[in-house]
Amino acid sequence: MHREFILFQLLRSLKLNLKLSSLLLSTLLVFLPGCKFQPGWGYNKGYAPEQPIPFDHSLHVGTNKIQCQYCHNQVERSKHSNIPAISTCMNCHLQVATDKPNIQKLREAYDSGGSVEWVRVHMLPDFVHFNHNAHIAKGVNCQTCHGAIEKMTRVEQFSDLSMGWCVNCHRQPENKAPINCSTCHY
Amino acid sequence: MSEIHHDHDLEMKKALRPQIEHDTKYWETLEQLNNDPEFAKKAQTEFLSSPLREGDGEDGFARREFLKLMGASLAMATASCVRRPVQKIVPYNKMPEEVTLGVANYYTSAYFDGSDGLAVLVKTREGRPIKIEANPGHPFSVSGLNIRSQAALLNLYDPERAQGPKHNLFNEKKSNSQLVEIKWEDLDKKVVEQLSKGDVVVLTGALASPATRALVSDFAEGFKAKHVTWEALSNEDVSQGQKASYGEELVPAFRFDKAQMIVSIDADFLGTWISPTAFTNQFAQGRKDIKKMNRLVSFDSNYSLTGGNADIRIKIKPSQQLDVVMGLLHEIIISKGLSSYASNANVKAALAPFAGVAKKLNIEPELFAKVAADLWANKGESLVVAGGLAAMTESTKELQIAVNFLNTVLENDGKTIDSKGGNSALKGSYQAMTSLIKDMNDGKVKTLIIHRLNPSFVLPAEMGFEEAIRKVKMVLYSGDRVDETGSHADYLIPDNHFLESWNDLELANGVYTICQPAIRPMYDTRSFQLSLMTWGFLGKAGPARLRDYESFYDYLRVYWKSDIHPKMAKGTDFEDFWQQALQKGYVGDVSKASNTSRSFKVDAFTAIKPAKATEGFELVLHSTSQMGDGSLANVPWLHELPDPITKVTWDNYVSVSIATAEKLHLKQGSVVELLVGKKKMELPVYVQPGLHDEVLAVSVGYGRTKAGKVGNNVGQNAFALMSVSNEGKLVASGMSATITKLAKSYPLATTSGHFSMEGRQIVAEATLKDYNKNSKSGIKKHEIWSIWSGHEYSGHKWGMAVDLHSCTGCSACVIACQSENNISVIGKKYVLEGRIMHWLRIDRYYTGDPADAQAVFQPVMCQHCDNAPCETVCPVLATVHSDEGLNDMVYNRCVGTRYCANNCPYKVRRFNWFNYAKLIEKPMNMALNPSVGVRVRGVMEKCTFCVQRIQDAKTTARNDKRQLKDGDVKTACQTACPAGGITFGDVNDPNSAVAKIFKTEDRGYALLEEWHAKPAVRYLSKIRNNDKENVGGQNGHGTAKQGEHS
Amino acid sequence: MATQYTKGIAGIWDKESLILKAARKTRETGFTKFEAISPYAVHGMEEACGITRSWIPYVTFIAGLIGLLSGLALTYWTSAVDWAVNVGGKPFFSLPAFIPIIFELTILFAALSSVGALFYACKMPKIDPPIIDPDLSCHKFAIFIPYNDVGYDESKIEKMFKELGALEVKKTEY
Amino acid sequence: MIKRSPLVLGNKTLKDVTDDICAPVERFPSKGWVALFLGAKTLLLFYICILGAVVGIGIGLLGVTHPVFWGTMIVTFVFWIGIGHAGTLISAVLFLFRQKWRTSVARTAEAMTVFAVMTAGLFPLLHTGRPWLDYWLFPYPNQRGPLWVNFRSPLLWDVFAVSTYATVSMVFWYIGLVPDFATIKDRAKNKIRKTVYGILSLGWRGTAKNWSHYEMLYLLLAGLSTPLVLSVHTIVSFDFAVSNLPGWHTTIFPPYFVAGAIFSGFAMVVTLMTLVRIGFKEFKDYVTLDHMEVMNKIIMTTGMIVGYAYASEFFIAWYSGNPYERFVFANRAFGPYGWAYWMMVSCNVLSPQVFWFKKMRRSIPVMFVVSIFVNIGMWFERFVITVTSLHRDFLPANWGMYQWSWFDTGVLVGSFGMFLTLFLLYLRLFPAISIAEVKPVLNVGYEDEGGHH
Repeated sequence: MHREFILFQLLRSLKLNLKLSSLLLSTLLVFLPGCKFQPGWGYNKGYAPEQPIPFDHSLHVGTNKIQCQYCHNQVERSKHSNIPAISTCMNCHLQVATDKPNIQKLREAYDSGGSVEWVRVHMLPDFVHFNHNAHIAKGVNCQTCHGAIEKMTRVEQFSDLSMGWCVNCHRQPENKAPINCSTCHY
Repeated sequence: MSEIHHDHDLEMKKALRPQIEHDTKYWETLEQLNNDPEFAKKAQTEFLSSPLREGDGEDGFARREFLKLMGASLAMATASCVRRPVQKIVPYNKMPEEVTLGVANYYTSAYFDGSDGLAVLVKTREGRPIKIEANPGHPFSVSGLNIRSQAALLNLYDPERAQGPKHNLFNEKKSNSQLVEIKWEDLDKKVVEQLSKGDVVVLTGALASPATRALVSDFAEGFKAKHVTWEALSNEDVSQGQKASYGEELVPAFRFDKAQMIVSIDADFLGTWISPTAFTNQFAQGRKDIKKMNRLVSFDSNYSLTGGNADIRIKIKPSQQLDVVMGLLHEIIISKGLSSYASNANVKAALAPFAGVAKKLNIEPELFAKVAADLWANKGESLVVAGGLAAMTESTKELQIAVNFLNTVLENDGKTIDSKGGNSALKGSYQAMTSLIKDMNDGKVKTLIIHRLNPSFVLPAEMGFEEAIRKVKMVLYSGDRVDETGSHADYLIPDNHFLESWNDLELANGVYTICQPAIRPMYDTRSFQLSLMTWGFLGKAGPARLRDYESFYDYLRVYWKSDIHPKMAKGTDFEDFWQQALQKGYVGDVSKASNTSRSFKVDAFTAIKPAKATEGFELVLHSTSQMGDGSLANVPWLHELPDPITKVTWDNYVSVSIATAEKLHLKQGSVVELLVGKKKMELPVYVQPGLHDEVLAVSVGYGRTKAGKVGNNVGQNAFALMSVSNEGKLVASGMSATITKLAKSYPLATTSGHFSMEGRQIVAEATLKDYNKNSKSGIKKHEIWSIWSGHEYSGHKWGMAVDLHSCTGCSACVIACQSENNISVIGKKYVLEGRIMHWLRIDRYYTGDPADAQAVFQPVMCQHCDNAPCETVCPVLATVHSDEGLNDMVYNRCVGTRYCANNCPYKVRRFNWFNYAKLIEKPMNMALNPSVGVRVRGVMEKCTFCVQRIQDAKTTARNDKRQLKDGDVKTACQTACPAGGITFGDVNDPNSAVAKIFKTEDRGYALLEEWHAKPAVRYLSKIRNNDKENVGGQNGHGTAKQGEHS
Repeated sequence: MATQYTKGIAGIWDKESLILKAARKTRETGFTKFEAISPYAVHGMEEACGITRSWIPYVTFIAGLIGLLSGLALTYWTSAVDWAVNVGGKPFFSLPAFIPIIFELTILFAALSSVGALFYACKMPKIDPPIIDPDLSCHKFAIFIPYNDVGYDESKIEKMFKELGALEVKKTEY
Repeated sequence: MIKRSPLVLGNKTLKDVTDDICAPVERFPSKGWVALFLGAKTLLLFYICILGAVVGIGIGLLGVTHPVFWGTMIVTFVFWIGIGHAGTLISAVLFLFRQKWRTSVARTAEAMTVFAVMTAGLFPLLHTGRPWLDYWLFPYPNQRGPLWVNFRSPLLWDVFAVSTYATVSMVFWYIGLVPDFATIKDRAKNKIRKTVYGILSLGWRGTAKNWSHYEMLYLLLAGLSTPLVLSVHTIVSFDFAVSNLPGWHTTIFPPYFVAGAIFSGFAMVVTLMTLVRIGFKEFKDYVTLDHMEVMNKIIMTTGMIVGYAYASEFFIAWYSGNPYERFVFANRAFGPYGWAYWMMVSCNVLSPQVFWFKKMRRSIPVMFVVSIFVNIGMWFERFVITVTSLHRDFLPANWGMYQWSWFDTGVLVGSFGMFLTLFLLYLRLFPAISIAEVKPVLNVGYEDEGGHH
């Protein structure tokens, strides 16, 4: 009797172990090859941090139909898409909506010669050299990578910005894009 | 009360000052902002070319730090967010017009180190200079750069630069040092007070800036000051020789490009003498057309870069320099009876004792006669030069007179020597320094203003500078740190870096170059010029233009308007002229016309007496192209750059010949005691092939004690070995010396393990005679076949050609590469372990008899092999081939197995054994190129053919809506090469320069071709113009022996 | 759990020659489900018990084949199909270079599958199954006849075992 | 028919065999064992510290440098992998050749294999610049495209070969252990022991059907291990042979490496067996002087094969006419690392020659000393191959030296700590001689039939 009890215990623990280990294994199989092998910088699809001034793209782009390049004006010339200078905001907001507290905050920064500390949404590690200019020149829409910015009240990361995501677009024959390592890594 | 009054006065004065119209495109406003205290305060929060933040004021430069803003350095505020590190982006308040994030701006400027000058472009990214580039097309420095002009970038970011004015609270005897900070206002007040007491001396180096020269003379006029010019590495011997020979005290322009036959007696014109960069360019031009190439004969007492590149190098010792020139004259005038002087009895009498010089000097008489005959045969197209530290012997004046006479005999004066075209700035004088010291000792100097000179370091003890300077009431030091001399100064007046100030330079007579600032002064510094102007203003002294402007920029423009514009472009609009000058970086041209020859004072020549023959060792001091006079000793790039000849880093040493080493049982790294007169110095030994057996050569510029963390106590200060002769002349060479072996050793960090090519075809070399017979001479071709056709490259296919015939080994490319590609400096310990990081290295081999070794140089970078052996063995695909023929190295994929490096036949791969990037001290990180990743520990790195430049060029072409064309992509090494030895481009473009070389150049060969890695680099064989045949070709290096079966 | 094991009767011997004889006799008597237990692989036991040749080699062969094919597929697909990269100017499908991988995968699959097959065949692993006598893994031998075998008769079997020189005969569970 | 000398001395019964072999597992450890174990464990801790420093600070702590990018770690890796060959060879190849004498040494040789492979396997993982990214060497699906691995790289072959070898040899060893674990379980008096060994024995009961499958599997595994063991060192030799470095790029490497591996492996078996015989007196009857003599014969034979390979390399270098190749070999013998070369030759080729004499072959002290020499020599062989080929290759301007540091010594010595710790634990916890395999050959040499044949 006693022995059977031990046996039973053993078997139970074995079953438990099996369950646990199969759980562990499936976790490994499902998640490890995916995102969790990477350090925390990437794959933050859906990241939408709160900004110091709740700039509303849906209002500016969606409703008011301001062109992207009006503010991100260097994107055609440079590999970087610049965050507009405060003076760009002030082009309109010296007149428009001057009574709103956030605009007043902006105005304050402008007048004092300061700036706004935006929280960065899209971030690539420094060993990736993404070139906005090249993609714009090829006729890639902003929305292709950044999603329906015109509908976002708060900007969120639309694509996972993983290497696979880049490469899967680059390797489509119709895109005629290079997939050399040195296209991005140098 | 008086202060308030003073301030008020200042304000009033400012209001009354004439307004200068400023154009907005360039940088002039910055200087202005900087110099106006109120403006400067505002500028704390608004710097034109970089985004600023409030509260960053205390961190003087961090705000300009691109990396922080663009997220490259990941200065992360991790906060509580587990998901990802939060980064903040801070946009500009107002976007400066000229700044596009991620796109570099170039500003024209120029560099002058007291002797060598060249026009440069300063590459800036987001408002910080990241690289010094060549300004091609400049009439004087046609292309390329030298080592130190590029390294000066790091000097800008030197963490140990003086960051504000300082006052030294001296005791009575000025023997202590107690530095305190001081406000500019207080300093200026004290200074002006003292200046008004008279007896002012301004001690500067060679001033190549015409505006500064004018300003100093305005100042001198205002304060009755004396201007003394001195340089550690002066060209006084040349100008004094010219004075004695022709009556004109000047340094003429030497035209190596016009010379077919060049004889150099210890004048290292390719490395250190006068303008080595421009000379290298000229010299290479004279060799480009191989059939008509020039010939360089070098009589070398140190193994100099010029000697290494000579077609015929003849080793001598310093005391024989005069003998060589007189011997050549004897050959021409007496033995052959040539020239109009052959009938001059006095000349003959003076030459008589020099019969049989060749034998005496142990030179093959036929060879010596041939040199003389060649000189005569190329009459008017030959050039004889002598000079430099190695020629600063007791008879240096005689040597110069003899050389001048030889040039006159050869009718070179006015042809290859242009007395009018030289750089009029080269006036540094030891004589002037000697009399200044005397004046100081006599109490005739009350105020001494020193601008960027370091006499305390350079001058030997017997000149008594250290004692003399203590007798000066007030010493003002306008330098960039409290160095050896600065520590004797009452006030340290930190000078701007040349990249922080406006300036102009006259590099050759009639060629004016403008230096634009590329960054606002990083610290509370003030340019030397502005200091003089401020004192002029406050002291109410000097002409109006000294007092009336609030920045040197204004002075400069006024000067150009009044002095240069009328001369260069009379009748045009000054603004247009100014704009053009800014854009091109220069105005004017070097004189191309031949001058008339000057009449030679034969008396000076006939007075020459033969020197006594000497026995035993003679000391040769020489400067090196990396260290120069030691003023940039705190720049790590310079220390880590292997010496072009010896390949030693981080040290100086005493070079001895192989026979001497054997005789005294010395090995590389044995420590000896060098005894010169009464001076002793312990130095490690370097065994130098091809050195004269009675020569001990030591380089100067090392052994700084107050340069900073990097430069302090690296090597020994060999300047201290200079001595003052009985006639009161300073002698740097030819002193008799002895060495004693000590029971110590001191490892020298060399980067080249082996002298010999071991009979392998590495540097293919042929003589001109061989080449004329067969243009493929010296190259062993291999039959190569493959069982597979290989991949096709349909688009671009990048390739490079390196002309070993042009390469002088000057190493400018190495520094260019280091600067462009963020290559780590690792320090002596690790270099000693063989871990130097340079992507581009210059291999130096010796050929021929070791006692008379000839050097060859070969720049080796990644060869971007089509069948790259490194790629095959990488397990993780971290190095693979791009469809443009590049051997891509993906740092972030690399796990560091190092198998690739093992399998690379060229060993061009470098490994990050430790986290070297962490050694970069702030603000040095600002010199990093943001287009190139900084490598972490444990990854392999190597030359990428400057892929970032390829990508940038593509972006530019795309923005211009055009195809990429030949010349759009220039690698860093290519732009830096003063000899134009590197060609880069698309091999698939049939019209590109590089494709033509690949297809048609007979001298082309691939390194280790038989290994069938199919490199994308072609080397072009070196041709030596030395009358020999079948040497260096099939037999000489045994190239035929190898590879036949492989 | 207990139901896994069957009741039956077992005889114990201490000589290799006796157990062989006993096994042969048991088989000749007509038992088919009996087990002969020995501390080591006794030569001739298979023949004595009428055990056919093990089927594991077939598993090995097929698993090896699968390993070979999957090695080939893995190398071909990743190097030449999914992302063909120019490595050292070599063909995308560099078969000679892939052979070591294919070979190793063949061996790995074959070996591990064979072990798996043994586990299946021997119904291993088992947690502490009942044993007839602890000395059976040392120096004794046994034959166990389960109750459900054809012609199972405890007394007859006991008698037969005694005649065959069994040291001990006991009813047990196995 | 030749009269065979007995494989097991002392006319043992089956019970004696079980008692003898289980004794070290069941009794309290001797003082000698404890002392050795503590020593080895200290060495292991030291090893962990050294490796921690190397991983934490940088691989540059070792002497690896430009141009000698591989050094102690790879040298010692090949050394241990080589040692790891004898076990599988004895258990698999000799099994296929029906060499009955193998039974008493096979288990320990296999254990040695497993531990040597474990010790070795750590090196390629840790010698990378960024060991925490080693998993990139496995072709797993990922979000980089997916970006696969380079199957053309010998290092990747290594990954597959070494991991397959480690797996299969461990399985092989374990399968052999299963019946013996059952024996220990059945003898156990203590509940914990019974449970632990019970789990380890996987419920083995030794029925005839099981034995039938078991023997078949053993044969299959032996059959699979034999090409595997040959392939592993072949592939390890490919790390060198597939490169294009003179001195590495040699077709003789696979057989030369395999022979060298057997050579060093047997030397290590002899070293360990002499020690085991001293430590566990009861094993003297199982591991007899005959066994040792046979192994010494193999050592001498393989030593001469290795010597032949050395000579042949030189001949081919000369005969090829390839100047780089010629230079490397001349440099090997007469260059700055000539001392290492001559150390290798004298240890590997000359010292085993004493085994021409039967007296020497059967002398425990002599064979112990020779086996140590062979181990030293074989380490130097790998050092010579790795370092002297790299330190002077194509472009003389790149020539350099290996920068041996204290960390190199630490890594080398420390690896013995790891190996010995594991081995000593094995001696205490596992039946060091295969009980189930010895029993059928008990009679060899005692009866006229020579066992059952």
